[in-house]
Amino acid sequence: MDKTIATPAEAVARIPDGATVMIGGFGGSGAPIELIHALIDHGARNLTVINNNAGNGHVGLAALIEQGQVAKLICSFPRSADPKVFTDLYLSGGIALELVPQGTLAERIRAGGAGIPAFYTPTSYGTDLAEGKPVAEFDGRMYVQERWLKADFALIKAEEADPLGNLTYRMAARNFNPVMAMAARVTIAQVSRIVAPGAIDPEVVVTPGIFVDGIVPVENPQQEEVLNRQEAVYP
Amino acid sequence: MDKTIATPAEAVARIPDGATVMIGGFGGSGAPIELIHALIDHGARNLTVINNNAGNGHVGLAALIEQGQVAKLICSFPRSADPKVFTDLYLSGGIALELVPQGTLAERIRAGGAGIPAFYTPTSYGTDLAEGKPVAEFDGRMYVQERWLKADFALIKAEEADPLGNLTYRMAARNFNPVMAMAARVTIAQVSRIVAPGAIDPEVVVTPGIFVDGIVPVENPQQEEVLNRQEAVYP
Amino acid sequence: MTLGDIQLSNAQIAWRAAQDIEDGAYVNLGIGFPEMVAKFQPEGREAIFHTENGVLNFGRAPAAGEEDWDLINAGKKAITLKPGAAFFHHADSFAMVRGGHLDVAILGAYQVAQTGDLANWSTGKGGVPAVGGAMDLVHGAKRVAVLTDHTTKKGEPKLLETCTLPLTGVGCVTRVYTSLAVVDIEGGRFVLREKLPALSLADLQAVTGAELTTPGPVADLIVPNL
Amino acid sequence: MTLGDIQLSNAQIAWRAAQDIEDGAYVNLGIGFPEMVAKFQPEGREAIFHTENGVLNFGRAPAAGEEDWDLINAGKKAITLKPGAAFFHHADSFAMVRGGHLDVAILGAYQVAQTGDLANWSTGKGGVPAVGGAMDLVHGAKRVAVLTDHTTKKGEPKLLETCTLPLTGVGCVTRVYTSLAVVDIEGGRFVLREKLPALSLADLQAVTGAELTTPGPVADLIVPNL
Repeated sequence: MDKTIATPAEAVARIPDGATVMIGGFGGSGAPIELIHALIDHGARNLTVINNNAGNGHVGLAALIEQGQVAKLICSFPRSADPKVFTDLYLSGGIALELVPQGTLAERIRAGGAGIPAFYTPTSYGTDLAEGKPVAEFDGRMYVQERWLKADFALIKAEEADPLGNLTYRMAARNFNPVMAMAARVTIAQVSRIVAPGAIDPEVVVTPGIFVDGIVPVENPQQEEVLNRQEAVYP
Repeated sequence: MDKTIATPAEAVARIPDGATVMIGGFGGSGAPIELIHALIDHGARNLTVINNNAGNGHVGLAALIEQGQVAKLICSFPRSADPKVFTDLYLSGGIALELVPQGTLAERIRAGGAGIPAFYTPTSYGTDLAEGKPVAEFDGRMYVQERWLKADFALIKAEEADPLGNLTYRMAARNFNPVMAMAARVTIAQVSRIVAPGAIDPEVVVTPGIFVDGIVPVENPQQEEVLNRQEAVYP
Repeated sequence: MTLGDIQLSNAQIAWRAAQDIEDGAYVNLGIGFPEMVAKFQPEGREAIFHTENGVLNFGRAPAAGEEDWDLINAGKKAITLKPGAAFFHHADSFAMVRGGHLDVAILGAYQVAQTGDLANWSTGKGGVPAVGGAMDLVHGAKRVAVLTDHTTKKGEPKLLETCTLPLTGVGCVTRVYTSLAVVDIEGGRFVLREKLPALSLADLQAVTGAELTTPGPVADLIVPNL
Repeated sequence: MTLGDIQLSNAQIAWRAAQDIEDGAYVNLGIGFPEMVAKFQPEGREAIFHTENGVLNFGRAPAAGEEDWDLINAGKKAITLKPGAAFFHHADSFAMVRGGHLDVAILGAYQVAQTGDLANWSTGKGGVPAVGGAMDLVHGAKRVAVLTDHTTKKGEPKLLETCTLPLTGVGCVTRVYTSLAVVDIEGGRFVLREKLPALSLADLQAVTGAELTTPGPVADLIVPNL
């Protein structure tokens, strides 16, 4: 079994217009820049994107939004050092936003991956973000019912992979990547290194290969924060 | 910060009669034999125990049951090569049993640790084990509502710990131990080795120390399967 | 001719089921007789086996005396690892199951109904009930198959219009490999796909508790001597 | 005398909050001004800091030029690790938060009500809404404290009978550290614990939007020059 895909372009080629796409990362750490840029080149439009943020500067997710490819964003925090791309488009009505508390976002994604269609959380009870959602009392406390989130594709960034798709991550770049890997029909990971089966200790695998459909080698991946400090623009 | 406790006896000394105690392990792998035997010596009674099984032979959980210390067992599979202790007591009405599908058991424990009071699962829908539980339809499919499980104490087995309580496990002995660590008010781990802070790579920590209250060094831990092949009996 | 003379052994039923598992499939095999399926993977195909207690990509049993009892499967039998294995905790393991990440789950059965209902966890006779992961597995895999003798030891049918024993899951089974036939479940009916050549359709129907439909061709069920 | 002359700086408010954090406590500090609390841990006490994006036991910011941008906190600032750190994914991170495993969460505020309601995520004025982890944090920690100026820049009270801005959480705050006072929330009332010695109770009440009760002694709020 070898899940290797030669290039980011090939990896994203089957993402159709209208797809729901989870994109890993928190701020710049863990954002799969090369896969996002390949998706820009590929040109799929009318996407629903799930990410914690709304991009920063003019690379990565911000660039994807800037190209007009994203119809709706599901995220917790669409602010950043330079959120101009999203802000302008949102205020002009050019993009829809579903705002979700960060822990609820992570848990909804995990629920999607774990076959849990709904769960209850204390988060957002009594606030505007709970409007229209069922509530229930358990042990004298009120909770909000939240639904799972799934996607057609997940584009994630990992550090090391074996051909079976077992993954490790790098520091805080782990963030949403492992739960998104679970929640998409097709999960594609860009990885810094592909090693032989057995070269990753089974004890330290973070994402078992069963959650991963394709791995794309990207040897020296770009980092969003670094690109933005260089004022990079894509394309 | 040093969460080390010198002996198993000291670690279980504060478990009172009537406590709910999660005990890690699946069959013999991952069962914290020394902590269970210390609990037998300690003598707390009328316990509710949460474990996947009901013990095997006359050591570990089976011995705890044999001593009459367990009033109720919550588990998925109270059968084993030698389940005589539990079987006799159950058939004579000496112990209560709450039977839970294995994946639901794991998820209820994880929910207890994650602050999720209830969730929906397809598991057990339309079966006797769903009797009396709320059901709901999501996207045209029926699901059963399950509640979280929490405990006063979790007794778990890990491999390596640092003084902050960060843990790694050994092969399939991981099983229920990490989720139980999350779901108890007080989590005590017996560990084969305690190493200096920083000696466990932050990337390979399975249970972060925030979930662990005490670590007890047990250098060459007994293994339930091995004990049973030796026909060991405790005390 | 009695059924006992011609019906397949457990190993042969497992062999037949193994032929349908694609290369690279993620598979969970139920405790006991379904575990044999792993031995019969066709040359050139390699499935990846999952066990509920937190191991992916395990291999054969170790030689006697070389067991490490911290490395076991859900049946508490010692296993070994293949290169590219992974360990994970029980909640992650059942996220794989319940989340639909397995391609195939293969389970034993007391009874299967033409609606796809499965009964395989309780004989309903009292004693100590035990369910394990069966109720999770039937709602997890993309394809849930059953391996079973076609009838009970007393000759009573196990393929029925409605299960009479406590259910494991509702409408979950899609294919049944029996000691006499291969039967799909489609639209609430048993659809016969293969039967032992020595057996007429009428003979087979006589030991089946619900109608066997034949909307398509029925192939011969041919397995090697094992 | 105006409030501007005597009120505490952000650093001083953070210093005061830091004095209440026990040795070994697990603490989450909100983005921005609450992050300063970490700098003021009293000698001999060491808290363990959690950040939502999956790091436990991080330390100070690295020197300029030595940042690794894969190692950041929830405010997207570069951090370093202390010995005994751990990485984990976002769902595990918020299991820590929502599951009640944090001892203290310290957040900023637009408004706090005497009922413990907090408003800190939206000014309700349109623009781009953003919530982050605040709504999770207020329901997670055993103790939820707020750091804030006592009044807005325009001099309007931030401690109120009822919040007028969109809520972050209901009945969640238990202590408020302001630029003028330390106030607990108990039984739906503000209980004054400490105030700047230069300020009379009447002065303080005049800039507070709900009754400050004094069922116990009121200590002087004394902090170092920072």
